Amino acid sequence: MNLLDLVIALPALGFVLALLMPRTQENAIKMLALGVSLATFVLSLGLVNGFQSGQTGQQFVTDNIWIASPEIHWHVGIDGLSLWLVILSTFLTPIAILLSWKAIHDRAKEFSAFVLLLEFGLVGVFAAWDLFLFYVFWEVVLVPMYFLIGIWGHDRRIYAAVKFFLYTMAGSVLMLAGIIFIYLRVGTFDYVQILAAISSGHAMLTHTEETLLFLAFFLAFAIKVPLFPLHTWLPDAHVEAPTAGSVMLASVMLKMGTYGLVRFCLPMFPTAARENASWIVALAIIGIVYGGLVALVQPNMKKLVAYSSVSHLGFVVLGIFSFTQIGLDGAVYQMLNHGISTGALFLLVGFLYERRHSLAIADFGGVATVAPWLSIMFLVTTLASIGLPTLNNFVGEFMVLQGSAQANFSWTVFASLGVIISACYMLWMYQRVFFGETNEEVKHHVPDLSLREWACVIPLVVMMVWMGMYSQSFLPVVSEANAKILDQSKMNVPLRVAAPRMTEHAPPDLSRPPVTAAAAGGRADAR
Amino acid sequence: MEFIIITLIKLAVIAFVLLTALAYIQWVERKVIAHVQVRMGPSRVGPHGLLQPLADVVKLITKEGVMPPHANKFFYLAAPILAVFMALISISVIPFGTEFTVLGHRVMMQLTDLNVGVLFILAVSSMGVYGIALAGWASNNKYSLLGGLRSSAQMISYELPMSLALAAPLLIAGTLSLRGIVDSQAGYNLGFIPKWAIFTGPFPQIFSFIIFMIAAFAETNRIPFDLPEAENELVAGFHVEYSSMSFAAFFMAEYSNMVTVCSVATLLFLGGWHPLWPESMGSNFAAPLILAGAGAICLYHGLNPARPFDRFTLPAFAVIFFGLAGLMAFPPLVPVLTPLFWFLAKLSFLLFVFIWIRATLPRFRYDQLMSFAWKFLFPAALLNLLVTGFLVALVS
Amino acid sequence: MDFLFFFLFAFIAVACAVSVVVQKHPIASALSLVGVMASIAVLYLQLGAEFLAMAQIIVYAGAVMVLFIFVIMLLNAGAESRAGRSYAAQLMGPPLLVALMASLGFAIMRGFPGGGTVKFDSFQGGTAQNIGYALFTDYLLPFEVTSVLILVAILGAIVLARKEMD
Amino acid sequence: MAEAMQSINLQAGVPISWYLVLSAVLFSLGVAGFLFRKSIITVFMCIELMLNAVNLSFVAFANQHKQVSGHIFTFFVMVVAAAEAAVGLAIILTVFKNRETLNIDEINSLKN
Amino acid sequence: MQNLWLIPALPFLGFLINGILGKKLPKMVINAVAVGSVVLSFLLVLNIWSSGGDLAANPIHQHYFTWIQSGEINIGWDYAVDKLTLIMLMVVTGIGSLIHVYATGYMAHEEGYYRFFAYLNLFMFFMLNLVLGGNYLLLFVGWEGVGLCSYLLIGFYFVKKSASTAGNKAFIVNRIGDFGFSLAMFLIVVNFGTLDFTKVFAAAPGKSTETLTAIALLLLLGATGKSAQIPLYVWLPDAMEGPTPVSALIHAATMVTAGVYMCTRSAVIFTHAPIAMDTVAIVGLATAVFAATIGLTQYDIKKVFAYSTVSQLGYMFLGVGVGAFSAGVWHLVTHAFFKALLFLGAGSVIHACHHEQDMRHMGGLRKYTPVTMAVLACASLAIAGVPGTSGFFSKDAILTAAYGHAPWMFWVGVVTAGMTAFYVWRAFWMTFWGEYRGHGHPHESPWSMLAPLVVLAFLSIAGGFLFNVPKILEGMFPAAEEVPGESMLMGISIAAGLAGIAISYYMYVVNPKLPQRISDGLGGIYRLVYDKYRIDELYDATVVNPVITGSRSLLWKVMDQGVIDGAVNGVGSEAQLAGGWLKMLQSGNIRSYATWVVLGAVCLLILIGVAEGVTR
Repeated sequence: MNLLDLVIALPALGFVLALLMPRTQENAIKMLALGVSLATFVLSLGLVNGFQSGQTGQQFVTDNIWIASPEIHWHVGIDGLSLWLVILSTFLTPIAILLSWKAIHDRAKEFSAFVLLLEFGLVGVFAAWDLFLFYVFWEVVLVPMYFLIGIWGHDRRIYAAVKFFLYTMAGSVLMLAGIIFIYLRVGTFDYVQILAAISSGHAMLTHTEETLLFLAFFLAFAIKVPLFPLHTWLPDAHVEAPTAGSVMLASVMLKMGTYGLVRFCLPMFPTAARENASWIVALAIIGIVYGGLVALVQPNMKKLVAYSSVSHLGFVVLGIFSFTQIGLDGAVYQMLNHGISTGALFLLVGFLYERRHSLAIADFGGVATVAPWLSIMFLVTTLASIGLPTLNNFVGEFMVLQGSAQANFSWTVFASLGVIISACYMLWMYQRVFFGETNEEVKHHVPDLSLREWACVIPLVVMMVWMGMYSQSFLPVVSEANAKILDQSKMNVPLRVAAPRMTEHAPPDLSRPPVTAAAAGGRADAR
Repeated sequence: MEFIIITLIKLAVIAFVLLTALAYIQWVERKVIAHVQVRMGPSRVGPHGLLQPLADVVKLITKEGVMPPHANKFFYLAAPILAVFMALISISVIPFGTEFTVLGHRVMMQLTDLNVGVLFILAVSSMGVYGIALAGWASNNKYSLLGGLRSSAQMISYELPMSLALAAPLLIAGTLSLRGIVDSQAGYNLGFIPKWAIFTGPFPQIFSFIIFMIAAFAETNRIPFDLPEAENELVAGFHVEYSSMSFAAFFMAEYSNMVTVCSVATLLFLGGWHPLWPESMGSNFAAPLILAGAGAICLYHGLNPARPFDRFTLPAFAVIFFGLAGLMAFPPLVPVLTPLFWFLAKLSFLLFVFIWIRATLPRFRYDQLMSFAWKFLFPAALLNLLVTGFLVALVS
Repeated sequence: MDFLFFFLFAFIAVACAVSVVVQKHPIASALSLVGVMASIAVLYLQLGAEFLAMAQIIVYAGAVMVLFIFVIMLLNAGAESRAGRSYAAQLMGPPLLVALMASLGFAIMRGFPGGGTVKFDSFQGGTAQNIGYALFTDYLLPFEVTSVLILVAILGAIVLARKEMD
Repeated sequence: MAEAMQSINLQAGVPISWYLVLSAVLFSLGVAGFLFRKSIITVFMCIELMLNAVNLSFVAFANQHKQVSGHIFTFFVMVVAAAEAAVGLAIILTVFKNRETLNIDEINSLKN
Repeated sequence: MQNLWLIPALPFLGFLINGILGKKLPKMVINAVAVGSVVLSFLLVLNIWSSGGDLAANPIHQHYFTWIQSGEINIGWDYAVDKLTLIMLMVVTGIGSLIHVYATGYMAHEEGYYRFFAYLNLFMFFMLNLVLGGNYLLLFVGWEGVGLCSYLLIGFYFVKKSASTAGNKAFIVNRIGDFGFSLAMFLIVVNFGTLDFTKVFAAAPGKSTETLTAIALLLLLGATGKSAQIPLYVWLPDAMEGPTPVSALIHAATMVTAGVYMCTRSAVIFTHAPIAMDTVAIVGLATAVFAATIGLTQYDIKKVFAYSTVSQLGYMFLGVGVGAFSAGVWHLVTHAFFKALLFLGAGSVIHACHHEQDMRHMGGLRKYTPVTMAVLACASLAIAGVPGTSGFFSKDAILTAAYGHAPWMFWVGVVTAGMTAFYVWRAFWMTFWGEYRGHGHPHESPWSMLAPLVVLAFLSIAGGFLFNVPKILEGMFPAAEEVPGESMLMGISIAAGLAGIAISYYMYVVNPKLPQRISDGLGGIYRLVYDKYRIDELYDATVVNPVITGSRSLLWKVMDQGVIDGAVNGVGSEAQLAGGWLKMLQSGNIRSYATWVVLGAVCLLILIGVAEGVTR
């Protein structure tokens, strides 16, 4: 029961407590939720504090048997990769709760509960080192978000929620299949052991098998990211979701996909990853440009930001599949950046919505005159998300593009177009919303930031500047983890054609004659 | 082969005895109740109405059987047969006495000794309900239908306490064969207290005996539990539509059920044919003495009669009694007849209790009946079983 | 002897079973079912399962079927009505039944060509002691579980009955 | 059945497979009842019939393997059947109260 | 040992103070903070200048912290100062402080006074960053930052749609340039593994020409964006939407010259990529001519100066392109002087005419605003390259170098010089001579505005002598080869300048009807030029609209909602359809269910049987 367990357990506890509270005590519940999430955040800071940089592999490990047979472990731990993502989740949850303080009144109890559950799931996902556990958390995350969208969303919420759910389910089921296959082959769900087995070739994955597994995992993650052709759930989900939902969805949940790519797809299926990198990168770049162009013409702010997320996450995927240290670092860093900046964007858009009760860009105009601070904060966020130097996104994008340039310069050329386009759509939206003549509704219904809203925004802005100016306080641990992953994924598993040694990795039921690469395909009829 | 022959002979004997007995039990019942109510009871047909049962039988046989309209003929006719059949069949496993040897053949006073005899009896008695239920249903009459429903519900309900109560002594006896159970109750504590289930064991089964008896009353639809045939509510319950032989069949079934349960009680709780005190204390002379005493009483009353014809009848009875006493005292027959005597003594005592209670107690109300079964009897039996089992486990 | 026994009661069983199916009136079916059970109980005896035989009578014939009859009487269920039909059942039923019998017979004949043979008292293991022993040693957990099951069943029955009472 | 027929000698006793065949026949009859009868109660009885058939085969197997396990199974089946009967009949009562019919073809709320 | 970080930090501090507290502060404090910070940093620069020592030998280089560090790539936040930087610093801080002073007067009555100065300070910060940056990335930081500030300042009157649009245009066009710049950086990292100037330039000569050319061209793309060269100059004229001091500071003196600075900075790379060099020269020259022609026809005074800026920047690029880096920088400096002066003067004129910018509504101002006239005269002389003025030296240096490189370039340059002289003086005459054609009562500006003008006037006259950039930058760049007959070339250029002045005098003072006739005579061509060759329209038609409409109608509606979403929802509906069919099985009839069950059982049995049969 170390710190990490606490960090995971606390939100769950809060979830239960919130459910136990009487629903009349609305404020008390919100206070509870806020308190719990803040406490979690503080604890997670403890993680940062106690994290020994320099030693690779996970830290704060707990490894207990959770389900005896099939042997599923409660195996949680964090390494440089998960660390910041965990922090990101715990950092954004209180903000999400705080920002919906006024917005959510009906079923406030369930709302708080669900947000906490969401946090629980997210932290779990990033901390899980057992594939099955990972899958469980992965699904756990799905449920509260489904309800957040479906209950507190806008008009077409049901459609959006169902779409979101089905999309993600479709992917994750494939992933489950993949996990089970690996289990059958390796005999464990434990990530480390699986890696060992695969890299040492005990898993005896034939080439086709590896590719298929890779695709199974990749699809699940790609949907979550979302990668270009699979992204249509995102705008709907975002537009319909309540602000808190959008923030959590954009900031953290999308990172589950990219995290999965880094954590699983790369090291576990190195060869497949490298072989498929080309078209994946192509999709990523298409996504970057495409998302930008579509965002350019969105009449709805949230939709615009949603498509911009598609574009930004294209960068992340590009970085991941550039297979370069800096590219990977940049990708991971970009996850965090996107979490902060896009989160802030949704937050501020949410504020605008609370004031004007509309998301249509056309309904705004001249906000800057009536709400200068709001518009300044929005400007800072906008600049961050279009990658202005000294703000966070620039660092990420620069590193990603640098990495891709090292891999293949033409990728960079096309991807960089995204940077131009992002400037176009963001500034254009900013102009249309904040500049120009102030129309009547805006004049009367759009006050400047309240204290609570300041409390929501300031941390994010501070983080933007900090991450933009001094990335050194975040990057090194990430680099270490990524370096490990990279040389994991560098080693090409030689296909075991001769009799492989059956070790404790192999479950007893696998005591069948060793298969040759040729016979691997026809194993079914061989049996 | 000889097994079959012997069985057939036994069958004939038992059937004859039993059927007459049944008829006469009814006579006894009427007599007893009459005397309880300070009446004479049947006294016209034959001396002391002794021939009354025969007269009844003749009457019932010669009467016309009435078939109610819209009745389901098959079941209407099948029901009484089923009832009496089930009632009689359970006698077949009941041992009346020890085994003895005739012409080199070892014969036991029992049709067959199942080693699951108790279960068999339970099973058959549980089947007994069909007769009544069907009768009630088939005769297409709301009273009888109600009677049938009542009886089925009642019998199912009381079967539980009964079987639980039975289970307790079984725990002590450690066998399911009736004969075995009886054997397990042989002997005496402290030399004179018989090792009957109600007296001995780690936990004297007096409670389960009482529970069993109560349940038995319900199972046999006897007052105070004769709800299925509650005359004043349901006219006559399930057999309101019946007449002549089929009517008689139900009575036979009822009485033979009484016999059955009483003998089961005897066997399980009262030590079967084991005498009340050890032979060393001359229990073998009990039978002759009692019979002789009865003969003496008869002789005395015959000599100064209350009614004119007593002068002729009572001495005849006296002679019979003396004869029986002689039979009992006849040494070669002693080991055979004494146990039989003791068994019959206990049996008839229990039957007398049945009659006695019928003469004494009023009828329950239906809800009382049920709640009594489920809320008191069943838990009590369960508790008793628990305690017994616990103690047995402790002792062994 | 054994053959006689077997055929006698097998015949009764099958006959009763047939009448269970063909009898129009539920009571009739019920009683025929009792017949089936009784004869099966006897076959149990022959197979050396004396305890089961008795249990069969007590539980099935004595309790379950009585319940049935009780309910039939309570609902005063007459011969069933013609209304309603299931094409699936009517069309596919007979061939399916034949196929079922055939395949079952095939499987049995394949699985047990002759198999062992049964004589009366050829198997003594079915006494109450044996079963009790097995129940309270090897099968203790299932036993307890079934007790829970029964408890649940009682509750369920009561609840349902309550519901239809008010 | 053929080779089984040859292997009959009256002293040897009854072949196990005959019991199995018997149980198969009973089972099929139960199925038939299930398929062709319309009264819920009858259908329910047919279920019991099938259970019994299965029990028979259990006991037969127990006899063949000279093990008590089959008996235990049968025992459990009985217990469960009893419970099932209790609940089932209660359900039937409720259904009848609500729908005034015992014809399963008319009880098809699941449709659409 | 100077703390270089103070130089940008001070304006940044000013930005913070003014930006956050400005609303509450009184004007005085704001002025003090804004001007003070810049002046202080100017003093710091001076301090370096004086205590400089030999910067050529040992340039100052200070490392503060590692900014981005991943793998073998390590980018630090470090400032470096060598002579070039120093000159830029002088220009930026010096002119910056002057313009700040000016602005206090000019903006006195504006909304969002504090906001303006906050932005200005922020601009100073980024500009200094750009100049001081010790590696490309830091330069890029400043590069983007100044772009941001220009965006903010152009859109300062954000209520005006044109203003904010112009801001967007500026930023986005710059983004296109930055696209090139960033690509160049990536290439540099890929090839050199670092972005530090010193390391890169040390390693540059070793690299292949193709690589260097690619890098250089990409850098040039960036430069064209920032320094408003063809094809990306379009944003600069619109940028005049901003307040005049902004135009002066950002869009004349400092920011727009960043491109030149960058090219000069990367001289090593350029010199090793001759093709790139020629491209630079041609682009510069083309821009010079092109913009000059447009300048001839404009009436908005600021637009005129804007185009002249473009064309002057073209000159600088020409200089860089022909290898006369120092000349380019020299022209940069002098241009900063006189163009800032021109703008500020124009500002004061506009101020005088109650924010009237159209020259056709001016005229005869010499009576009302003598000082302004005087200073503007100096500026105009300088830009016209009248001997002795600052503009003369730098322009002459460039032209000479151009001649050495390719004579035709020289001739084109001369013509451009003539045109420049013409349109500047045209503006001068139209503004100050003749009768006042405007409304209201023109008045002279306050001294807070005039003082800087005077200073700048002095500089633009004497700047040439004061800062002999080539001498300062001695040895930093390969010296432009000696050209024979330099005096003759000098004469030609002077002549061109004077001719321009003369013609303008004739056309706009002697007989003002002439221009009208000429324009009528030229007709279509004139209108084309007057409409700036309709380049904006061209861009709109070819790039902007297709992108927007395409994205909307094709990508969004068709692709996203039609194809992809359609596919997804299609799958959904298909599934529903299938469910509809399968629903038939769910007849709700227990018996049919049972039938299915039995069917399944039979199939299972048969399967088992088959399996058995197979094995046996």
